[in-house]
Amino acid sequence: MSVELGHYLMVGAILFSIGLYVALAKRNAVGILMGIELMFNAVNLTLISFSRFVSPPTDVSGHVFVVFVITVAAAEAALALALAVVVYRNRETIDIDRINLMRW
Amino acid sequence: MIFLAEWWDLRDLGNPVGKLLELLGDHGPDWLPYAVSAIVGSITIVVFLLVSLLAFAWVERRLLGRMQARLGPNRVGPWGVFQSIADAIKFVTKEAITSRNVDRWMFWAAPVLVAVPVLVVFAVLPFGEGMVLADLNVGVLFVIAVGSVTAIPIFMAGWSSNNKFSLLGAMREVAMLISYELPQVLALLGVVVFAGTMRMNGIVGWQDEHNTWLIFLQPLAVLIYLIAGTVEINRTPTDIAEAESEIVAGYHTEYSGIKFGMFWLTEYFAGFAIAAIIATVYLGGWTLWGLEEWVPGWIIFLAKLYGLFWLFIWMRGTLPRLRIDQLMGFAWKFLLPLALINIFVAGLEVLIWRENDLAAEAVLPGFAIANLVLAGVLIVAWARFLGRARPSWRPARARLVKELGAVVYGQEG
Amino acid sequence: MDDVGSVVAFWMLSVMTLGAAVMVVAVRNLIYAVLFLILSFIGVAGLYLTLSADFVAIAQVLIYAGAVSVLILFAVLLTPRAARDNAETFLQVPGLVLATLVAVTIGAIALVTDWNEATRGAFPETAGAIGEALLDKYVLPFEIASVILLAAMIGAIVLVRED
Amino acid sequence: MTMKSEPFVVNVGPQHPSTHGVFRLRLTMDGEKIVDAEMVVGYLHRSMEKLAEGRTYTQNIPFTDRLDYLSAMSNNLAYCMAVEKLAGIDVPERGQFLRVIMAEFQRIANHAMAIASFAMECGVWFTPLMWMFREREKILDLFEMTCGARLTTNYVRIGGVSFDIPPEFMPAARALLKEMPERIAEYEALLMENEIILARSRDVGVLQPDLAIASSASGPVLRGSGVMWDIRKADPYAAYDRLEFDIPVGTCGDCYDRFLVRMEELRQSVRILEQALDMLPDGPASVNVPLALRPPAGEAYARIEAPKGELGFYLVSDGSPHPHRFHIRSPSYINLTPLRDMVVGLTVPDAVITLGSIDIVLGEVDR
Repeated sequence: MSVELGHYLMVGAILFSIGLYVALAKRNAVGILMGIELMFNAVNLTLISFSRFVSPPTDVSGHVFVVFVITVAAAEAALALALAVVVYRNRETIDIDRINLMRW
Repeated sequence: MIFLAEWWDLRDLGNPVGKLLELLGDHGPDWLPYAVSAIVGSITIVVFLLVSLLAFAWVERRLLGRMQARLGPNRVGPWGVFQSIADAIKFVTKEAITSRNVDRWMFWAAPVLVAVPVLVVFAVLPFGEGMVLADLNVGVLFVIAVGSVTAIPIFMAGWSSNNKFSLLGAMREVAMLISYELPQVLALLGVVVFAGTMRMNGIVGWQDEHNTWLIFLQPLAVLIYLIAGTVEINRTPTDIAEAESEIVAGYHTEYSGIKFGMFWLTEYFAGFAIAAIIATVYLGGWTLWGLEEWVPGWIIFLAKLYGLFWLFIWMRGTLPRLRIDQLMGFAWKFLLPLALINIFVAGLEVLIWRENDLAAEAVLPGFAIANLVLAGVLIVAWARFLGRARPSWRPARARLVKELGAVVYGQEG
Repeated sequence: MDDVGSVVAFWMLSVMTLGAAVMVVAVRNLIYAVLFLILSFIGVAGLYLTLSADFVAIAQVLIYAGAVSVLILFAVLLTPRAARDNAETFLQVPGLVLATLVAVTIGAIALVTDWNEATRGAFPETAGAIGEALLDKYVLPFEIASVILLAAMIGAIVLVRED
Repeated sequence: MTMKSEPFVVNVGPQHPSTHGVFRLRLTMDGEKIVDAEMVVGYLHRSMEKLAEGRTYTQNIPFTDRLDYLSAMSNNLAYCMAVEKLAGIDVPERGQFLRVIMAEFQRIANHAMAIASFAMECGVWFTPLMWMFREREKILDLFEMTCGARLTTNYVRIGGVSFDIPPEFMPAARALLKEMPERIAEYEALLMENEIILARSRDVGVLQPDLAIASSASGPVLRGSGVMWDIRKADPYAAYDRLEFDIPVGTCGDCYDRFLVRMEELRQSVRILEQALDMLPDGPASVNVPLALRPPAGEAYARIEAPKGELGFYLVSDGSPHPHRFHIRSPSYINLTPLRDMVVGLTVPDAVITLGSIDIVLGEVDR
């Protein structure tokens, strides 16, 4: 038995869909952010496995791309969590169900 | 090397293990040597840590006793050397209380998990030439990454205890770890810039090759790393996460028995880890300007490690504790700018060196002197800039008066 | 990749990653969810290692497990009166259906497509190569990323600052 | 954008490492800032004032040992002075000097403890405490060789002192005084220029002089705020009017100033002791006083500058062998009054330091 590209892609696909479900269905804003992070990870895993199995050996573009994704994800996480805290301060909740006003 | 490299030559402990692996590789399946080397290496590291712990739990108390004009433990065995064993027995036999409203799973998992990252750090540290469990080519980054994960078990301990003081302590610890990670990374980056590699053995080899230690080339970085490391291991000048005068015992307030013992032990292990990293990265690891040909490298390394740990004990015996906001401010306002300047200067120097193809013997002493001077000037100047100088109007001692009734208060006094 | 070690490592890490991700969905306590998320991140880092992407794996541990997760924990603790029960909204069923469809689609594409795999070994060392690529070929995105980080930092500070 | 955060209550004590006993400080916090502080005392209440009304004047002296158990000599002295004032007893000159000697040694011992525990609140890991205990031990040895007890001395008696000093007292005391300046210099080197202590205690827990006077604070807390006041000079008792010494005062009224004042008082105490040992006259150390002393009906208040501040005893006699009313004006308790104003706006670590710089002993607060 050996491990091939397909295995990694399947893991990535499942991880992505779990993240998608979390992002779509969770009520807590922080929970949604967690789903987005899971999706980022799935994408990164896919990129790295392509880089390992498909691209020519000297090319690290996949890795570089992942580094960029991680960077942007960190920035996004900081901003999103700051937003969550601000929303909480104004509304005393971060339940998506109850953040339904267009203005406050 | 004049090593005979016979399997019984203990100057390199890798020799007997190598012989064992050779035998296994000849006669067993091909994965067996990997598994055996991993297990043997891990057990060696854990045994080394436990022995060091037992020794230093006693040494620290004796040394602190000397610093504090008292004797220290002296009842169990000659000079009290078996005190740590008695303590260990006490930790194991005491009741490990679990309060009713704690979060059971996390409360039990935290003391176990907290030791893991610290143990893993030792996997990439070379105890001697070739005596390294996993010579990762991103060793420096690995050390930092693993160090940053320690925040999680500590948070788990504080949160699951269901105690205000525990939670406060845990939040302080996490905030501290995050803040001090930055100066720590930047301090180590200076080394990477000079050595051109993140492999621990490579850094040691670079220092050996150029007959210098990076402490001379990066004095400011050593200081920054030492301070950041002290914060990470949570010892006295920076032990605000368990400041007993404020928040009782911080994140391990609710722990007792062997569960508390795990936190206590991890603190020591983390101290050894920071000392070992400094010894490897800044003090030439297992090399000592040729002495390693005669003395086993691992003894040199351990001597440096224990010497640095002694420094932590000394600090503990001397310094008071900072307030949390002062400590955070120190990281962001003081260490971070200095670390940035340091890394800039290091980059500039390496650029000059490489671009002009200068001989190492010619430039490195110059760099060393320049960096030392720069470090001194920067520290003083930046402290002045931040206004840390004493207000000139304020007397350094209490004023002495003879008459009564009046009030001396305020600036002009 | 057919030596025993890689295969065992892959399966263990996959199960750990996906199991932890499922637990993120399943557990009722938000703090537990964050901790399982961290476990999942670490599993992904392990998978990177099996793909001989050591630099990225370490960066994953450093940034995701060490920094982003701590940010999430802080966010959870800074919103003390919000629900901590990790419950779902009314979109639970549609979300489940959509997620399943996406999984099936991507999985099918992944398996059906001929990816034109090159027969090649592992990278000898990625850190140096990534460094050179970042400062040479990808220097413009690198600079932009730094600007994004700066903007995010300033934005977060401005948002949360009390005045 | 407004910050909506709910205040929460942190209980420092009754069982807490930094409360010096059983004392409870209810801090209402808004985030890190203290918005209100409530002091809850009484966990150590022993009903001393009531108990004293059922005992004779002499029997009450051991009670005073248990007030501020770190400076028993001073407490004995203040109580005996009140009784002597009530009964009109004159103490011989040698007794007066012995009282001064013991009181000043007690001040050094108490301030050593106060400075050390203040440093402990700042987070020093026992080193100053152990160093200062070294000298405190020697002082307690002196007490032991004089009266047999180390902490609860019961030494000062109505009409004088219980025993004259033994012959080995003088050389030991002189040897101690000889090394004290060097030791004090050591403490100063360890603590006074320490950057962290400066950062922690300067401009923290500021007590304005007018508030200090209004809340009738006394001792180093008052002098730290820059008020020149010392009962040893203002209302000299025992032999203080014949001794020369200075009063240290602070400039800003913060924790660091109180620490500096105590540090300097160590030096001044050494100075007083050297003079007192030189001037110690011969003669009887005490006059005979009947055990069941019956002072004439009336009232008396006597006060001394105890190490912690003004310690006063107010006695009312109805002519019987028992005091009709026995009231203690204890410095620790009254110095606690401005604590709320000092800690509001600070953080918990600062509050702990402020409490440490006031130097309370709960035996005296609760009585």
